[in-house]
Amino acid sequence: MLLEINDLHVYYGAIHAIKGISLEVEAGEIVTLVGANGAGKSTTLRTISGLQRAKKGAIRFKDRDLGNMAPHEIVAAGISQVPEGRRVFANLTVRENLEMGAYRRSDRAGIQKDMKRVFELFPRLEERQKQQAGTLSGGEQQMLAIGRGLMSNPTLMLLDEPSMGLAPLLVKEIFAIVKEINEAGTTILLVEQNAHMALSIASKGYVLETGQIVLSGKASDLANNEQVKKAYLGG
Amino acid sequence: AEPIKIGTVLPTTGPIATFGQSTLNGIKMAIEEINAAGGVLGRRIELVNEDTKSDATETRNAVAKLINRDNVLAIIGEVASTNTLAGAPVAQSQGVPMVTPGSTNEKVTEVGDYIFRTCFVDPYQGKIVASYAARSMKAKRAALLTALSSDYSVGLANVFKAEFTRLGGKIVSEQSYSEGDQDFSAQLTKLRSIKPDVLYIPGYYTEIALIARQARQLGVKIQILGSEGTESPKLFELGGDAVEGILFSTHYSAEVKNPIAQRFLKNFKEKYGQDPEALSALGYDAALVVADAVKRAGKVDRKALRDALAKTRNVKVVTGVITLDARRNPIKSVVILRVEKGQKYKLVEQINP
Amino acid sequence: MAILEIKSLTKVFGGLTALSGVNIEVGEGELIGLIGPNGAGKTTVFNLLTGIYAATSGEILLNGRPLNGLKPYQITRRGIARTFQNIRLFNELSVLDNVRIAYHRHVKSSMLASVLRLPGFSREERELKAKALELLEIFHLTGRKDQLARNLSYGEQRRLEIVRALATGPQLLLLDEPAAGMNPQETNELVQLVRWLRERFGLTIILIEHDMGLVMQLCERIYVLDYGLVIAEGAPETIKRDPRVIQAYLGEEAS
Amino acid sequence: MDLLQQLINGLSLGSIYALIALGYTMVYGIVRLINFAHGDVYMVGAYAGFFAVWHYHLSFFPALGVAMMVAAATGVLIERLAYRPLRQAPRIAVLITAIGVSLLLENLGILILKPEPRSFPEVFPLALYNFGGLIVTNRQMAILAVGLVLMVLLQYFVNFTRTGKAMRAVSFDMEAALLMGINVDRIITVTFAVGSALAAAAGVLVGIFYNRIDPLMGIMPGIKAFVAAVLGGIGVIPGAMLGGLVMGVAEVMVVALFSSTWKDAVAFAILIFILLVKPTGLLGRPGGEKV
Amino acid sequence: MALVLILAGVGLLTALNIGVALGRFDQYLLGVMTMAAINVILTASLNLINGFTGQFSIGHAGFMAIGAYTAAMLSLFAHWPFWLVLLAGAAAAGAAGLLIGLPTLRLRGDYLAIATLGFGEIIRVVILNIPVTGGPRGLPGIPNLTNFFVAEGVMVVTLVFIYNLVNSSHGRAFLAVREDEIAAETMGINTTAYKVIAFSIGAGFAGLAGSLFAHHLMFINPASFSFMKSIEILVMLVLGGLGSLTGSVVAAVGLTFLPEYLRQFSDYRMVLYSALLIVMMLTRPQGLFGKKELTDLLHFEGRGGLGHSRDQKLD
Ligand SMILES: Nc1ncnc2c1ncn2[C@@H]1O[C@H](COP(=O)(O)OP(=O)(O)OP(=O)(O)O)[C@@H](O)[C@H]1O
Ligand SMILES: Nc1ncnc2c1ncn2[C@@H]1O[C@H](COP(=O)(O)OP(=O)(O)OP(=O)(O)O)[C@@H](O)[C@H]1O
Ligand SMILES: [Mg+2]
Ligand SMILES: [Mg+2]
Repeated sequence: MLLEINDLHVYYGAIHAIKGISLEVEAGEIVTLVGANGAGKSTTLRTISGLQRAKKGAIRFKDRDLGNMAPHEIVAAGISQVPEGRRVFANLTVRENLEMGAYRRSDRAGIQKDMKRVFELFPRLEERQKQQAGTLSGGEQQMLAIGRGLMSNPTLMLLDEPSMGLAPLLVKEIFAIVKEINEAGTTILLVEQNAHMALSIASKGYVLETGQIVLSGKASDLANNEQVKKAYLGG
Repeated sequence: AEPIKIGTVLPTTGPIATFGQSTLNGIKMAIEEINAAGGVLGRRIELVNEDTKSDATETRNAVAKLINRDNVLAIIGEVASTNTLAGAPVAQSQGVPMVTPGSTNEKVTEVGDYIFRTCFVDPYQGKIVASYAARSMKAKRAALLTALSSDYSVGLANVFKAEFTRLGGKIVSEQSYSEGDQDFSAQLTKLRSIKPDVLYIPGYYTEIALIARQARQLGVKIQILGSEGTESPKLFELGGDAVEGILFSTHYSAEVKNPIAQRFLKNFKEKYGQDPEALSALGYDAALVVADAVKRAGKVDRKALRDALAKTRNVKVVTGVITLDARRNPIKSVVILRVEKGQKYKLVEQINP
Repeated sequence: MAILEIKSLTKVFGGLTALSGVNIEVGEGELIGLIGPNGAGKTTVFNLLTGIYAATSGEILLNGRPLNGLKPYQITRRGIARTFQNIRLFNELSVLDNVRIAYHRHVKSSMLASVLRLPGFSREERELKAKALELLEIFHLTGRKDQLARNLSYGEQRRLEIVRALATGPQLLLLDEPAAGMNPQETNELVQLVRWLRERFGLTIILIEHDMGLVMQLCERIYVLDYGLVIAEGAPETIKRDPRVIQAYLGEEAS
Repeated sequence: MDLLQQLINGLSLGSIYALIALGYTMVYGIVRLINFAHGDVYMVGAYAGFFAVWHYHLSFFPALGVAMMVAAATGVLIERLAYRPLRQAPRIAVLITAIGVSLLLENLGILILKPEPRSFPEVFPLALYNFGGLIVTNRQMAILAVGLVLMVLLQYFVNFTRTGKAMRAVSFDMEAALLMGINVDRIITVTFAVGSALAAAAGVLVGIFYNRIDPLMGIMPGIKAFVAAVLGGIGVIPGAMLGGLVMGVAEVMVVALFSSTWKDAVAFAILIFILLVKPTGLLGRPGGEKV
Repeated sequence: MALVLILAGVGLLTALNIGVALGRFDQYLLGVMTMAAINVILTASLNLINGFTGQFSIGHAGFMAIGAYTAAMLSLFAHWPFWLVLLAGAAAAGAAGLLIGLPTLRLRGDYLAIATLGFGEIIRVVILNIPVTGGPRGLPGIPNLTNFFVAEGVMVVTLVFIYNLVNSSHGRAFLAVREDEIAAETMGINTTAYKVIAFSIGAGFAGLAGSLFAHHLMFINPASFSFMKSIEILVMLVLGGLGSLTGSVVAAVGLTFLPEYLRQFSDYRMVLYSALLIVMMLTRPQGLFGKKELTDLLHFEGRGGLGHSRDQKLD
């Protein structure tokens, strides 16, 4: 098992945001988390990355306990996150943003190779290498955020709503790219509101409701589950 | 018997801490010597010092605290007139004698009959320097460089200006700087082409040393005149040989044969490892004047002490002989010294009241 | 009669022409969609409408009166309200206060009356609170009323923004990607809600959205922007099949 | 003639402000902290240099090195103890601890170093150059040159090195920087170390230049450096240099053309006027957030 | 519970005032208490600008100076009655606030801070240079008209004024400006007007405090209104909590008494003071009271109420 979460509890002050979540991600798969607003999806990802501390429960990655690791150590261990709302470094150029993605690496050749790969995935970014990231359009920023996440050459990539705010054409493109990245060997944990799309590329899915997992299973089963259809897929 | 408590309010922290501490050193030494000689009225004197941070409000609080909590007999302080003016009304209203060793603003003693001083008032010293410049040096054109935010500096400058013009001289330039400034090149460059006969800088060695040094660098050759704040062993350290030739007015000279001064200089150097500044001498004197008055009052009583202070006549102190006039200001002599090679001061003139 | 007329509106940022000669006309009570690729200039239209930016050239008329040169708060008082693409709530204030602030232009008590707590003041405060709570109830946010706005989840924040916009009492409501961050079910609810709002408050609505499902269901007429130009305008059915729109925006197998 | 000399005076004074402002703006730009204690670290640096020369008889460059190291250590210590615990706190809270640290250093200085000024030993002999009445000293030129060199080095460091880029990333979005695997604490430590070392360099040079150091010597320069940094544009390194020079020249020119009694008021009026015309400082990017 | 506590507070205050009236407090304590009340007014008025409206002003002492000098000169040279002098001091400072606020308030954040710092200094230099103010030598001999009761009374009026203002629709407009100016504009709030109003009212109360100060100390000089005084007020404000009047009161009183309390440590006094300042800020980064008021803490629903949530984000 690549990532294993066991009975996770997270609080914001007095708010009990995650109430005992357990989930598993196996190497090579795409796993998706779906759920309503405020269900705790982002919180789960933030806790995995070490940005939020769990009150209780364990997160194990490649059999290492992430509980006491600092965020930068977690990145070094092989987990990168593309956060909700892109969060690109607006004051850095596109290229510098990508370099920041590879901050923990020192293998120049490998970095060059991954940079090329990112540019192959997103030719638009190659054209805009020298542009300040803050002046990119929403879609371009999303591409940059994903590219930046890839630059750390992660074993596991956490994606928080990568399709938000993107034009339909781009949404399709992004999902295709997520799939491509996965096929090239990166395991993916995907949070999406666009549950249709997410479930169509994932192998496994978890449904979150107010901080708890209420359903889980094969993605295709979930997509056909009446309850899920009604609650999340719009009938 | 129980010691007699005397309070001091001095800026021992804050921007002019160095002046406050110099003054305190003088006062402390005087009290130690008095106590060693058996105290006054058979009792030791105990000093209670309160810091003012050189802040008016703090001075007021400190004075009130000394009076109401420590129950002091009298208060020595502050050095800056602006602080003394804030503290004095409290002492006056509660009937506690307050003697300032260094506040030169005339208004200070006008607060009331409990407020005394043992240093010059601005008009006195300023007039003497102006007339020295105009008469002895035959200066016609004078320039002023004052510390804009210092009441002491501006007070002296105003008097100098009035007297110098009265004597037929002309003020050709009025420049100023702010306390904390280190760079005076702009003002000096301006003076370079104005070419005054003398430049009067009432203030402290902390700036005058730098001004002299920068003037020399800029090739500005003007006779600098200063006030008692010029006097300090640090003057030579900071100013190097650029300070040679500066003339300044002060209270006493080592050359004048005054046994108290000689002893003071020697003991001070022994105790503190350096020559005293003018303020140390002034502090020392204030303490002597207060002790003398306590002795004459014959009892430990604020009113009696006030009356005795008012009758201070010919008390021999470091800076000469002090007699307090009806406005509770001292009548004493002024000396004019010149800074000489080899870190010495030479007596140029002594003006007796 | 047209409630809003936008006439050859142009906006240049430095060297970049974000909008060039855009014409849009909106009738009373219409529900208009504004779509187009990322960076096409949709949000810029809203920013010009609400006075956040000044137009480089062109004219905007609301009820036949020009809006040019008015400050944002003056435009709000004329009856335009909006939500922001990047949510802009009053983060450190409670949900309730966020809404109460939006009633600002309807407040009658003077500053002096407030300081002196004159009788009318308390009554008005009570009414204000009641109105705010009523709106929150409609959007299922009553339970959140004492939370700080920043502590709401993304979707809740979006809803609160709409509530706040409504509280200003607009004629014309501009929604910038209201469904971003909502799942399909929530989006469905939003569709119902927007329709209901229009009836209930008699609003005219323009919305920017990338969720084609929502746009097609909801909007009566759609403008498509691309590179600052209107490339198509019409009913959803026509837009869906417009080859230029498909090419620039929707992609091949548009549903 | 005099006016030209005044211009030189102004540039000389301005280069001192600039030198102090460089370190100031660097910390300011990355951590968004108005580091009130910067002026006092400058004082600590000056005293460290002083003792290195006076007590340990080091020559100029070794003494400068010692001063920079001592100040860097002081800066890092301050960051650890007083700023780091407030990483998540509102910016203004950190401003207040910075004021606290500033007061602490000043009062410790008065207590330990004694309040009286000291003169800095002559480690850097003075040479005067007279160009037909225009007087320039080697020390003035040294300070301007050091300022310019440091500006270029800093600019290079922040823009082109890995650590520098990480600094900019941290300054924009600390959490996103964490997600890149950047050890934010370390980057901030480095920022403070560099900024404080720069302060010390300024302290030693200014100490030599004016030959006077005292425990409160950092107050005015600290404020002036803050003003220069803001005037130039917050966090813009060449801006700090330019802001410092503009301030120096403005102050001196007020004296030259107007009156020294109004120097500070007019200088501030000029600064306010510049800000009104250019609200984000001389070289600051118009802080237009996209709505 | 709440009521009991408030009654206890009122009782304590009454006892205090009776004590003062009976002469149970010596001059020293009374003097410090009067200063504390003046500092409360200063802090609360800065709170309106910095805490509630979110502007960053660090030149508050300048307005205090305008009030102090206006009042002192009217007392000394025109012999106006005290209450009129107080009002004139406040009005002069308020007008100065308006004048300065209009051009500068379009600056933001630290840029605004520099401008206010600059104006504070300009005001000080002007006072230093015009003859009628006595320049650096100050104005001595101001009648001692401020006593503890007067200062306390004015303080209470100030607090009630600001509290009522902030707890109203207009007050929420100030808060909206603080939170997000663009959003506030979009809510129909004339943000420029509200900023200028806050600035002017804040300056006016600072002027009032200055007037009281002049008639308490009986002597004023420009050094009392330096940049460091502005910083002192800012420290009191932040330590109490930006946006909390309760905090302003507690911190202003506490920080007025602290240096006096520390006198017993003589030479270490200022070192301890600054160390304590750091420690307090580290323990309560959001200020002693955060944005809360006493009434919030007591779960006491006031009319209107500031409506702060009870839970703060902790990460
Ligand atoms: N910083 C915070 N402080 C307090 N509560 C928070 C904070 N962030 C999130 N919450 C609360 O935690 C819960 C989970 O939020 P989270 O952001 O994880 O939801 P989500 O599933 O990602 O929702 P969305 O789809 O809207 O992004 C919500 O109730 C939210 O209000
Ligand atoms: N304040 C600004 N300064 C400079 N350029 C801007 C500014 N605001 C918008 N732009 C540019 O104008 C263009 C249009 O932007 P706009 O935000 O209107 O796009 P949009 O259609 O809303 O896109 P999206 O769907 O991604 O939100 C973009 O290229 C954008 O970068
Ligand atoms: Mg989320
Ligand atoms: Mg947009």
